[in-house]
Amino acid sequence: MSNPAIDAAFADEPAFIPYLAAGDPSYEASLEYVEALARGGADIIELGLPFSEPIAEGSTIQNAIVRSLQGGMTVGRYFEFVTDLDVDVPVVCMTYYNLIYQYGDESGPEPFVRKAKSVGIDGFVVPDLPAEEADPLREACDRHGLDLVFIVAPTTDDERLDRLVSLSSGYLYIQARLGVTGARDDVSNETTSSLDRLADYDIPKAVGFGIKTGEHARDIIAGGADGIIVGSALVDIIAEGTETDSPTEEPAAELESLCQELKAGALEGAQ
Amino acid sequence: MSNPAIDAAFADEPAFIPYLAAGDPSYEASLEYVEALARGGADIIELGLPFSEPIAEGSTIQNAIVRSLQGGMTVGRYFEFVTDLDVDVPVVCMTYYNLIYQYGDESGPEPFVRKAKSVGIDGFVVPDLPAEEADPLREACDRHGLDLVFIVAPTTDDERLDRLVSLSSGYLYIQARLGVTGARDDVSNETTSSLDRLADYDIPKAVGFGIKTGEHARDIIAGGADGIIVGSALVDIIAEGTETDSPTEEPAAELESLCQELKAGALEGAQ
Amino acid sequence: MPETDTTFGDYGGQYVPEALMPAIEELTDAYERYVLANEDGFMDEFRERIHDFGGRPTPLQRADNLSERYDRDIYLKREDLLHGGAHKLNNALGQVLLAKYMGKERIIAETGAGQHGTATAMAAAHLDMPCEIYMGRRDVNRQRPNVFRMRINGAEVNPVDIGRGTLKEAISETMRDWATTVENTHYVIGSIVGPAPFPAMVRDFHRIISEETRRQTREQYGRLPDSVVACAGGGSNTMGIFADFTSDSPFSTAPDSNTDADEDVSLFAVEAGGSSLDVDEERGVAPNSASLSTGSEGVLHGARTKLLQNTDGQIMESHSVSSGLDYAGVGPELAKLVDDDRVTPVNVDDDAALEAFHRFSQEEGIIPALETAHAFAFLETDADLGEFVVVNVSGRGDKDLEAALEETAKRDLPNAPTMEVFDE
Amino acid sequence: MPETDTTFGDYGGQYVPEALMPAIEELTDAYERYVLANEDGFMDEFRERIHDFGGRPTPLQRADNLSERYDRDIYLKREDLLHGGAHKLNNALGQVLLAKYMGKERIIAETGAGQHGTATAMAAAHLDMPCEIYMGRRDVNRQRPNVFRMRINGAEVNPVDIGRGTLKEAISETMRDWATTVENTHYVIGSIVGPAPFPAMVRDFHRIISEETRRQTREQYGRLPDSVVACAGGGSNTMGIFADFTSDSPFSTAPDSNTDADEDVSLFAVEAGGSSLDVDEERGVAPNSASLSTGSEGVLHGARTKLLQNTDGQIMESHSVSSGLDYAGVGPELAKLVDDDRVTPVNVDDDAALEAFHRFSQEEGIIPALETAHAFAFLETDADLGEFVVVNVSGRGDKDLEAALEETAKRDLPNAPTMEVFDE
Ligand SMILES: Cc1ncc(COP(=O)(O)O)c(C=O)c1O
Ligand SMILES: Cc1ncc(COP(=O)(O)O)c(C=O)c1O
Repeated sequence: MSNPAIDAAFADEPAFIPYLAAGDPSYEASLEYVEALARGGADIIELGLPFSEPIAEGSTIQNAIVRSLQGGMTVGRYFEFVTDLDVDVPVVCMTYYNLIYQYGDESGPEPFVRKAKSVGIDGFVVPDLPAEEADPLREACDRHGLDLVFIVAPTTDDERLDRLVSLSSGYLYIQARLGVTGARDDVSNETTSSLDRLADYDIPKAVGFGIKTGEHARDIIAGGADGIIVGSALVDIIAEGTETDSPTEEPAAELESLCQELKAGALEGAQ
Repeated sequence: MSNPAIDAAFADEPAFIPYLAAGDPSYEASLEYVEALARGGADIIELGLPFSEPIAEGSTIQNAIVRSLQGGMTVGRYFEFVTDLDVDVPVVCMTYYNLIYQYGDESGPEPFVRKAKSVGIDGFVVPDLPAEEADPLREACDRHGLDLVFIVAPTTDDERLDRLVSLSSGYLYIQARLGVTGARDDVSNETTSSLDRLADYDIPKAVGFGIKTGEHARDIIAGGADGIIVGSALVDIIAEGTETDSPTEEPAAELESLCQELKAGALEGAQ
Repeated sequence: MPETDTTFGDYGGQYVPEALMPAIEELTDAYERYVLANEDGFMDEFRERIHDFGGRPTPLQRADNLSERYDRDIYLKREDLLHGGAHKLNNALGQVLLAKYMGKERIIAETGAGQHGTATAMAAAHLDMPCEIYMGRRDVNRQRPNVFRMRINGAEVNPVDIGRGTLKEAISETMRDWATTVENTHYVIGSIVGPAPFPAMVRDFHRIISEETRRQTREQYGRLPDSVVACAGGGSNTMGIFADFTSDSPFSTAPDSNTDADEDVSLFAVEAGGSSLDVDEERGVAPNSASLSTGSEGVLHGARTKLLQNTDGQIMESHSVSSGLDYAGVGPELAKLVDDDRVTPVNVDDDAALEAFHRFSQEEGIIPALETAHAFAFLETDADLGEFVVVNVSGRGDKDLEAALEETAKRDLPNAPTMEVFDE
Repeated sequence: MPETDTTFGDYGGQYVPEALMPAIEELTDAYERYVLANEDGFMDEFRERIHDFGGRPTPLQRADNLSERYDRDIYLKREDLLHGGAHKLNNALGQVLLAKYMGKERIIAETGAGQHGTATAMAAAHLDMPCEIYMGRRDVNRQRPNVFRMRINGAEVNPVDIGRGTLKEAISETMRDWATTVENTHYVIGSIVGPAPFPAMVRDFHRIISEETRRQTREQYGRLPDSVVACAGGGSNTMGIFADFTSDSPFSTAPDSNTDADEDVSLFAVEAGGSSLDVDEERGVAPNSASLSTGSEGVLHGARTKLLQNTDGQIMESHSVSSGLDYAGVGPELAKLVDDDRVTPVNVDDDAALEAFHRFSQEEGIIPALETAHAFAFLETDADLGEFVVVNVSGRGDKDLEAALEETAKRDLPNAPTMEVFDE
């Protein structure tokens, strides 16, 4: 049982999945930036809800999270943000488990998922929630028809892989290399071997961690992936914008054009 | 068996025994200062040979010792100093045992005592040499006819007293109070009780530690002492001279006049 | 094969990235084999090394002057005498040795005040393992002597420039390193926190404190104590001395507990009350570190536990005059024991801790760590501690001299020593 | 009644002002009764307190990495784990307790680097005695952390402004205080120096090191060591570990020494070679503290011993990178044992000591005092130490971090750690 909007994103061609932290560096600017992703060809948007202890993120996204929190982002504002967002692609909420767990009066993830559903969120990626701890959230997602995407790491063995595939809905997030998020200059060999291992599983596979250029995108899709996830390379544009005090339009335009490049690379890889 | 010059100093009237560190602050000035003591009425002069670790001295005399050592005083220079000294009273060398022990090629105090004798020294006071360790020096002094003066402290009990009296020659140095050398504003009660204890011993008793004025001198002699020893009050005059850069004559004159006052006090006490 | 406590009631668990899960499974397996089942004589070697290298057993000492002051028998469990100056070595040595048994080639750890970092650096040098320590930039500058010690023992020190530059950031950063290097690297966590099996494993390395305390109280006093008092940051010295007095300890059902029921031993966990128990939700700051007393359930650094958070679930900045207590979370097992009413959480504020620091130093001739001073401050309580009290002296205060004097100078403490000896 | 060793061959004696002699007689009497004859159970109480408060026995630990380096079994006697961080407490606690038995009401002591001062302050606080410590002005400023420790433990610290403001001046000044206050005050001297009965008494309080070492070497290695290595300033840690291996020890004729002759145990006293063994007679400066190796017989601070002096007999300024070895004299008993060829005096220079400081820290995870580092530097020797060597780890290096790094920065040592972590 998975979310049809997300299924659709993988239906015909490879899915391009950009990530940004909501509210980075401000609510208003961030709205424009996220909308630029859609214009640039996003098939799904992973929209980060910032948590104060982002243990899976490299410094680029950590800094984005700091900027967003300092800009006043809260869980309540995040839901408003999604409501205000004028895009036509499915939105996956990427956050850490404590924020999901704390929301609302009842204990457990149910209230958060209910609320997410009501503002139009289609699924979740929760980097600090391994299969072992996922049952309550998985159940809440099932109740509301949202996807829960699990991450497969280079260290994941076959036994765990089976379990992750069976728990995951929407797509699998293939972590391209060990470590934390962050843009790199090459594509890891581990990616290819991960994709090979997964070839027989019937679920879309999106590769993330370190993708930066159209060329990367092309190679990864050519290697068998169904989608690419790009975060830090995009966040870099926003970070630069804040440093040079650029007006919002400039980074937005750059974001859009990098998205186009990535998307084009992905399409090329699929040929 | 004691030195006749020292015996003579106690013969008729109370003995006035001033102390200075030889070479303080310079060889030349010190010669004049010591000669001023004689002019002021000294009956015996206790002439300090500076040692680098003067554990029995208070800060006044410690500083004198530092000045003297910095002025180039050595054991060899000290003996020259005594030779050069133009005074007509017996000289007692006051120093610490290591300097006596190290002198000359043979081990032990013999060479030092022999040399002291040859330059005209009449006796010794060695504050870090208790009865327990005194035999070698006592014997050398006996061989050369020099006095060895022991210090009696307020803490000395009757048994030790007997022993000190039997070892001492020339006179006994009665330490007026516990502690180290240094001028004080009053005369200690302990002095009187020490003198009482000693009344029956047939050896001259000179009181030292803290005497500063003619009045002190008078009271002490009146209390039964045969002599007074004054150091820090005189050294203070030299110290002041070095601080105010006075020409040598000024402290010399002051020394002479303080000696006169002390001597007069002593004589008064004896009446 | 004995099994790991992965949860303590609702607390605990393994909230970590998938990339780390295989390492955590491997660690769990190694913990069960080597620590719980003493495979290859691991625990024998650990005990021998913590004895010869660490200086165990540490004494249980009667504090004569404090006993008189409080009119009770106050005994001190002297973890301050352990090599490195705190209980921390029990855990650091245990984990580095385990890493060696597991064939790991590199050690990483986080540190706040530098005590866990120095203990880990010492253990790594002793066992000839390369070692890197993450430490917030602010802590690097505040805790120079401990940085010196780590460097002198041959460890790399990596300053963390993110955020406020303190312990919380250092832990997150060490997890990031681990996520990258997990195949050849072991992460030596510094307290009974983090994902399973860490809380149980760290407790088991510190359990020796309580094992000795049981034996020593019987030998020296003829019975178990009425109460045991320990400060609690993450809670490792705390669980270390409490472990064998709790009902799921192997010892509480052992023959030696027939004579006196372990439940009669009151257990007090003394947290840092900081400057106040009130929180500033707006700024995300709690001016204390009293997560057991005032925190709420949540997920931090891999485990579900009690923590200081705002209503959204964002972690708050904590505060304490003692950097070793300055942490927004606490060990999940302690959280459970508090819910079960087995452990009583109490707290004392910065002022009381500083006053106790001076009192204990002057009366007993032992300068305690500022963390430990919290435990002594609690002795001023009205609570009934019984006639026989054991206080865990978790560490010595040499690391805290400058900080303690600086904090003292800001206050008007009745028993503060003057420092005019430096004036001239 | 056993009698005091007042002399050791030609060395020793009581070269002090008459005012002090009665106190010295009283002390001698107390030493013979309480220490030698255990009157009123004094030694039992001492042993109990040095165990519970001090942390004895200290471990004998095999140094795995050094053993490999030197291809011998190197064992460490871990006095660094004693409360306060050095062997010093054995003596300080013994003397303060003795003062209490003697009915004294006040404790004074000198200190150089501050180790003896802190040990005395701790012992005095523990036994509830007022305490004043004399310390040269220069040392006060160089050794701030130890001044803090003394003040925090409630001791007064009296800076000595005379002369160069170091240990020599502090000892002289403490003797002056004692000469004034001798009736109610005990002077806790800091090494096996001074007038009798101090050298014998201080040795007897430290003798426990050698007693434990004999037992531990037999238990852990099956026999006595081939050599024992200790640094020597005044020589208290040195005689502490040598005592029961010398022929006038009660143990060298005890049944347990039948199996292996004590004379087969080589004893090495490692002095500070400073920057050079040459002296500058003119300026009265010896750039070392190697009084056993290069000194001559003389009288200093109450005893006849080997010392650094010029031909007149004026005491020279000594020098060492480690302030605890920086003293112009040495214990008279050691001087005698050197003349008897029972103890071999050796020395290592500042550079070698610093290199050993880093080597030992990196290889064994124990940061030694700079004094102790001299003993480790000597292990690089060509001399035949045999296959089983015990090194006395007289103290830990926490007190020396700043000094060691400062001195390291002046040199080009092959194994110095960098400190660029502070750079940004
Ligand atoms: C001496 C001491 N005590 C206590 C603590 C607090 O840690 P825990 O609560 O894990 O024992 C620390 C931490 O640095 C410490 O150094
Ligand atoms: C650690 C340590 N070792 C050795 C010494 C030297 O003293 P002794 O030669 O009396 O053992 C000192 C003196 O301060 C010291 O602190």
